[in-house]
Amino acid sequence: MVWHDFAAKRRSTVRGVPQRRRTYGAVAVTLLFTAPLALLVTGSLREPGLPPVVAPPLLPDDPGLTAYQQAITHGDLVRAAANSMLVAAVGVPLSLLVASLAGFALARLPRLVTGTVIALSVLAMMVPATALLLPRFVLFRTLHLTDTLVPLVAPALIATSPLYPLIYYLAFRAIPADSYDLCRLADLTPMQTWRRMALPQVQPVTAGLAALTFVLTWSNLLDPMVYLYDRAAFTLPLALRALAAMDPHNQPVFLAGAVLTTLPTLLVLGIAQRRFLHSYAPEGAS
Amino acid sequence: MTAGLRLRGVSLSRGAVTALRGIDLAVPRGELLVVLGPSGAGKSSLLRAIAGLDPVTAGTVAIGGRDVTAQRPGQRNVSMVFQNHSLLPHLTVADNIAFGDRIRGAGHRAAAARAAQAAATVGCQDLLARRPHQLSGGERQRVALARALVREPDVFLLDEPLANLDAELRLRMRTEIRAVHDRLGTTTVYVTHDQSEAMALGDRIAVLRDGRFEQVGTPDEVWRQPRTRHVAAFVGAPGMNLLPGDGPLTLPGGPATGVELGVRPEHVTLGGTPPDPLGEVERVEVLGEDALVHLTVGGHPLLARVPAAARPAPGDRVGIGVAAEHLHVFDTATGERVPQPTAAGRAG
Amino acid sequence: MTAGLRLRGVSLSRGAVTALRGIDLAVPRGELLVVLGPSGAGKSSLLRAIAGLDPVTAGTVAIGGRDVTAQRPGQRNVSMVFQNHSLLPHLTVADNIAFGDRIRGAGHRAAAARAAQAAATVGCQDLLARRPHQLSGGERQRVALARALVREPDVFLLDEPLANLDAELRLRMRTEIRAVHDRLGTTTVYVTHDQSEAMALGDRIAVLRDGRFEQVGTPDEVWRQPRTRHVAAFVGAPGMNLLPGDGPLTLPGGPATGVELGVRPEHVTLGGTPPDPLGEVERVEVLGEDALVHLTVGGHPLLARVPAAARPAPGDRVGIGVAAEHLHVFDTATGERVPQPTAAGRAG
Amino acid sequence: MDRDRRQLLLMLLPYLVGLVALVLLPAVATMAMAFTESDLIATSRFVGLANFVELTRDPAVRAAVGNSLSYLAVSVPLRLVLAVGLALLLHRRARAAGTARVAVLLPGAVPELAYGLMWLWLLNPIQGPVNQLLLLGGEGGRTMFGTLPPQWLTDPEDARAGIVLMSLFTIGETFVIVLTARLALPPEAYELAELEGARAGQVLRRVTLPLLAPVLAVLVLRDTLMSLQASFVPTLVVTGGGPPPYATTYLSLVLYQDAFEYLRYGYAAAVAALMLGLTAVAVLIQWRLLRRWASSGAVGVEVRRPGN
Amino acid sequence: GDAEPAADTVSLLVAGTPDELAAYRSLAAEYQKASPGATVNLIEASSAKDLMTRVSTSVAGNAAPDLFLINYRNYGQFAVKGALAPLTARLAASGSLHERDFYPQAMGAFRWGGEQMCLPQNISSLAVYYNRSLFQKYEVAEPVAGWHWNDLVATAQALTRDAGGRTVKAGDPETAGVPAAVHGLGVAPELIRLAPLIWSNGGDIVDDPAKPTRLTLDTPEARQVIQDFLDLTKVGVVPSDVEVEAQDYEARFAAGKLAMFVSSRRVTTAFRAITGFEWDVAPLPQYRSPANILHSDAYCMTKASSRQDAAWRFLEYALSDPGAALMARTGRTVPSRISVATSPAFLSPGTPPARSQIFLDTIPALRPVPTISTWPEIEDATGKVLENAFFHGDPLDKVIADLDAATRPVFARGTAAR
Ligand SMILES: Nc1ncnc2c1ncn2[C@@H]1O[C@H](COP(=O)(O)OP(=O)(O)OP(=O)(O)O)[C@@H](O)[C@H]1O
Ligand SMILES: Nc1ncnc2c1ncn2[C@@H]1O[C@H](COP(=O)(O)OP(=O)(O)OP(=O)(O)O)[C@@H](O)[C@H]1O
Ligand SMILES: [Mg+2]
Ligand SMILES: [Mg+2]
Repeated sequence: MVWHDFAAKRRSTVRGVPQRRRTYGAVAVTLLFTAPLALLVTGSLREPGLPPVVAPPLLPDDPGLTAYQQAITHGDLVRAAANSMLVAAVGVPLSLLVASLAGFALARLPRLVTGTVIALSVLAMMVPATALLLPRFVLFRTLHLTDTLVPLVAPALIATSPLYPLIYYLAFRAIPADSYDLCRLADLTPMQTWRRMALPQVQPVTAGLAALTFVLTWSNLLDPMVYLYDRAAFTLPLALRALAAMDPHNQPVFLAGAVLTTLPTLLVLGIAQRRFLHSYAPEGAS
Repeated sequence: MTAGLRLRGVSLSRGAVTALRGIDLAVPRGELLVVLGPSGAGKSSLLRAIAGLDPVTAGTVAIGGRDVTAQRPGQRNVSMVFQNHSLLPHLTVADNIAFGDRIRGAGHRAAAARAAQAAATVGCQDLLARRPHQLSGGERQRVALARALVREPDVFLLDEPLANLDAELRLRMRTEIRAVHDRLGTTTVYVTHDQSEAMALGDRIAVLRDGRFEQVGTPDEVWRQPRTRHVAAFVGAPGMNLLPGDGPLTLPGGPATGVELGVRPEHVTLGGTPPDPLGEVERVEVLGEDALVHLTVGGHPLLARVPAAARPAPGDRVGIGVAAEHLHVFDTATGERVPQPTAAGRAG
Repeated sequence: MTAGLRLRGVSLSRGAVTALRGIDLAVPRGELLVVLGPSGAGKSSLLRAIAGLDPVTAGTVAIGGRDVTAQRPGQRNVSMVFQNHSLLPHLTVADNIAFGDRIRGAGHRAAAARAAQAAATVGCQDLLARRPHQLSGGERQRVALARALVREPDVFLLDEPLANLDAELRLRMRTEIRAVHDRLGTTTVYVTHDQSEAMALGDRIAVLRDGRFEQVGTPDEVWRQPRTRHVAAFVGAPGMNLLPGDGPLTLPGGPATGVELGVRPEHVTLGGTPPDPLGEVERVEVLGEDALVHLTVGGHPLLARVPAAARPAPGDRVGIGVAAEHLHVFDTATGERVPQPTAAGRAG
Repeated sequence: MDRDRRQLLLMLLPYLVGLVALVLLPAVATMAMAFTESDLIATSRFVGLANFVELTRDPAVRAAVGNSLSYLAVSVPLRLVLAVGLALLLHRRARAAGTARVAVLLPGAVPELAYGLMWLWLLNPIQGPVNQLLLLGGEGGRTMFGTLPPQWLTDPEDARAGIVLMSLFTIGETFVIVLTARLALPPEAYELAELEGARAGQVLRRVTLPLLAPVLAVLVLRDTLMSLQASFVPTLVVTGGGPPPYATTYLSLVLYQDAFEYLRYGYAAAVAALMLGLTAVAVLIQWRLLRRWASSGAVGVEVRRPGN
Repeated sequence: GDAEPAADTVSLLVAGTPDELAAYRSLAAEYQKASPGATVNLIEASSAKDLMTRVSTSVAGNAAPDLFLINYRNYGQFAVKGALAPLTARLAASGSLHERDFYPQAMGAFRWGGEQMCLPQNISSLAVYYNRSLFQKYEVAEPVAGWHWNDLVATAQALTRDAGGRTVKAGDPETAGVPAAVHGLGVAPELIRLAPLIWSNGGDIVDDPAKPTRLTLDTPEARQVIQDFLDLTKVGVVPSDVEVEAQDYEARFAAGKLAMFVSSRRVTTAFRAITGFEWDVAPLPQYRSPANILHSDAYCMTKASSRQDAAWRFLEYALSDPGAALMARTGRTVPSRISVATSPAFLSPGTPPARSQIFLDTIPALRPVPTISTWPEIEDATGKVLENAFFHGDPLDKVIADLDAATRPVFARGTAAR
């Protein structure tokens, strides 16, 4: 059961009961969260051009990959994927860098500074994204940056979400004070302390936030919608949106595009989750 | 390169708690000063103040004649072993030991070699690839010690570096620390609870209590001439017996009021005859060759350390003898030592 | 309610490291067993295996005749002080001590009262409102001890509970632990590095080395009749001198090969005359009343513990005397004790 | 100290620049527009508080405020409980746990439009799998509880419940953050509790939750802030704000329609200001509650601060 | 990019499905082939809403495209703010484009303050799509031009059948008993579906089409139409709200479960994929006189454009015979250019619907909705009230009062047209 949380780790491998219960739970969770998504996959396997259905059958009568071919050609998904990858490749590391640097600074600066920045971050989280579109557009337009990928990478400057510096802040704050003292004695600069001591100790946080940042960056629709005019610069969500406008008979094509768009995320999440558990505490090691 | 250490009027408060109250201390260069004191006396705080980890609320700290009060810990060139032997959890033992070296730009090879050597010194050569959570308590402490020892700082600050080690290893490590100290001539402040460590290792001993020094002197001085009753009671394992001046034991001149008489358990002889007072044996602990005899004399508890072979049995009534030259006299009101003419004779 | 403890063939491995190798142990109910052993010997692992915190890889653990090997720690009704004196960081001292009581459903009031009382026992009554990070090392350890002592478990498991305390406090706490133990009659396993603590406190002493018991016996047995050279060298502060059977010291029957001779520093007398071998004094450490003399005899190091008043000076050459009844003989190959007829006479 | 302080501020700088340039200044610009009549095309006109006055009369806004607040009250606690539960279930290495962790994150990774479409299918009142499931074991078109199956898209209550249901599947972010926070908790604390024989529920209440409290507080705060916006895509794609007139019209939808469909940017800015105000109030209330909870000793929010 | 493009470069913002966008792309390519040196920068929005977002932000951000394509119901907001460049003079001076080339009904919709603001690209209207196979199966007469609303209702009743093929009264499955397998009619309860019927009955939907201030649905003519419309549910020929949510009209029709469906030309492309049955279009039924509602998109030129000449040259091509024919072949729209509308490019013999001609026949009866800047809001607001009334059977007076209350402030806020 969900709350089954006593430190049963190593013993559990001996007796196996809690571990097995956890496995049952995990399987149930997997089913619960992926079963609905299976509809998307089965929907994408239908032949495009057939009359739309109320809900795709779990097994299409005549599964095929035609929809995938059409999605790639109609939606220009290859080029869009390249753009998306470029944005993610620059944006995600940059975002993590900004978040962890800021979080570290917050954990080490005097209370007053920290409090102010946190308050500003909370305020920033309150502002509806739609309310920012236009002023930001004017800003980027003034800087002659529309129709480039720069505005899409720009959210990395606010760490993609102001929540993430706060999470880093809490993580860095939880590192024992002795670790910081050790670094101070060794005359490490804050930058060195961050890189050599603090960052390695919060690796699960970095892995988790990397996954989240990637998902947010990869699926960012609002920004490209406003800043990108040139089809050559379209990212995947934008290309996908074009497929979505097709008539209902071509739904499989859109679904195929959606599935293709999701696949890289799946890969990244898979890799990241392996890092979640990699903590240096005895708990994580077992 | 080493340098002396000088504290002037150092106070340290954390919120409502005052850990140090106007500490004055001069440690000449190359000296190994042992700090003794009860739990919570401020020993760790003293080291942290010297290292600059906690800012002092008053006073100045000087290392090698240079006022470092305003300097960062890293600029003070001190090396420290923390009481809870902190290690960086994400680094292996080897990397933990080499951490400082690598920061100071040493090559990977050189640092690793030095780390391996330091690990060997503390007997951890087989653990280099482990991470801290895979070590036993004593192993962790030794790694922390090795990490401090690879450096050649101006001042070593060691906070109970051997507390979690067995007697054998402690002896070896103690010798090792002394050797490193002698070789580098580094000024060292060493906190310990172990009396024999303090006696064996310290050039001088400082007894801290409640944020103040009660006595700073050579081991011999502290042992033989404790400046206050606290020092007397505290130094020694167990410490001095303290009895009222008009109690079962008296000075040669007869009962005295307003003073306390101190006598080390080692100096209490049993089996004397009247006029020696009689004591009742409550409990006997055999500690190898010696035995610790818990007695009550005239309603006061008294400890005696006697050869195990000559120990009485619980319930025995034995005569208590103390040579007058082994009697220490303290003012009850101030707790200060009252100097005595070195008189011969027996107390009774 | 208390219960005995029985371990049968208990092994414990962590990956490639084997911490316990087939431990057999019976602790009768109400006994206080002290576990001694070098750093990394597996002492903490032993306690963790008994508590059920680490699963044993082989063997069974029984408490009060009930096999608990498959039980969760919480079901075993043991109380433990961890070596690193863990406390819950989010709770105050009072809440930390009362934690177990509250878990077991005690009322807020009752738990708080008991916590306050336990805190007073360890001298932490003024710290009740603090959080763990606001405590000194010794204070933390005392709180951890108080936390363990409020319970009335079947078994107490104490892992170096006094390591960070000063001699005075340690003595007091030691007495306190003994008193609690005697009052509740709780079976207790007590890990310590302090020889005198082990001697004074233990009903029996178990010497652990490399995951195996070398000897389990009364303090006196372990002191006087060490079963192996390791025990001999380990028990005592410092432990026994060990010299080859054909070295400077010999048995009354003359030099013997294949054996080692052991003699405690306390039994080495200095200033003998030929045929006693001559030793050179390397270094002298004064420890209060006694002095530890480091000698070299025929190329072998030798330690002697002599009254400080009668100590030689470094560089002196002195005759070394050992009474034959104080000589211990060990087989070099197996390390086992070789029983000796109780012969009188002097070794030379 | 000075060098360190300077460097720390430097490390903070990129984020601060981003915060100010990309969020705070644009937000101020938008807020300023709330006092104008502006459609983005012609020059705007200052109208004072007219937009705000109109807000109070706009039936869509009135309905949306109610909807948004009830969504907040229901969805925030449910999401948090679910995310924490899943994180605690899946934080330890176990067979299939890794897959499950990815599975929890996956709904957040599916493109929103596809996700919306999927829910349209799922919630289909007649052939939808959800209702099909509910009808299992029931008779005569009734569920196993004897009730009629929910009319997800045509009944106002059911539609709102549907929106909440959808929100429960996108808890990936909260889940991951709780998961990583749980991993960082000291194992010794659990050994202590285990030795005392604490039951699972007690461990949760007395160890896990208090230790997670700071992270949970931040997450509650964030979820509150986001909940007024998070309901956007589902409403736009799945319910379109209906059933009519305003059953699932949330403030975020009103804002979007006013700004980008009706081109009433000034009015939309006033809606944004209203959202800001509402969240500020919600945050304040929560802060109070958290503070009271913390000071009553239920949680230790105070975590050790590394000395400096 | 901020590099100044060549003078002969124009940017065109369009929205549409991928196949529509593909058509625009080939239009651009053809134009570039036809006039060497010219380039068209196609900015593609994926939906009409997306396009609105882009037009408004780009105009506000001073980055407006030279040309964009917009529905006449939305263009008023841009016209009233003076964001558009009038085309009257250019049209008059043009050698290749003439006002007479286009249906006047479409041209009129884009006239603002006496100026021709945009040039229509298409002209669509409402029609009744019907499942010809069903009509034949149940031997129901196919609709003819000039049929009355009551004919429509009767036809729908005849076609509402259960699974066994018996005629039934559709309704809530709870009360009706046997659920209908086929519904006779599908029509969305929207103002723009009601409007042509009201016009046909001699009424109007607003007080003054040139300067509307309120809805006039309380006239007897309008009341009758609305009552008839709302009665559809009671008569039992339309799917219930639950059924519509489960499967919308379009999918229902495509699945053969809807006999008739009122819609514009837009659905044609999708319906061409139907293979299971035959279908066709019929004219919208009428009350007293023929009437229909205009659906039209037009190319508009932005006032901010610095390349208006080049933009005009492109327009001349796009609306020429070859250009318009290219777009007509997607099947999605009815061309605004008369010559193309009457050509096989649009009428496409051999592909359904066979009676495409009805879209042309109804053109003389076309009327636009009033042009007011807040029209989209009015449509949304009335849609909500009508949907509720349609499915839940509110009394007529309440419906009319609700509609009026919901729209008055919106009218008041709007800037009226011409
Ligand atoms: N988590 C672990 N992983 C691998 N090896 C471990 C781990 N913990 C302890 N060990 C090893 O197991 C052995 C026994 O450890 P244990 O902690 O029981 O020693 P100990 O007798 O308590 O020593 P000390 O007196 O130093 O605390 C040691 O060699 C140690 O290095
Ligand atoms: N962070 C803190 N906040 C408040 N008080 C503290 C803090 N750290 C230590 N103290 C208090 O300061 C006093 C001195 O602490 P310090 O750690 O220097 O003692 P110590 O002599 O090292 O004791 P021990 O031998 O137990 O380690 C103690 O009374 C302790 O309770
Ligand atoms: Mg300390
Ligand atoms: Mg240990």
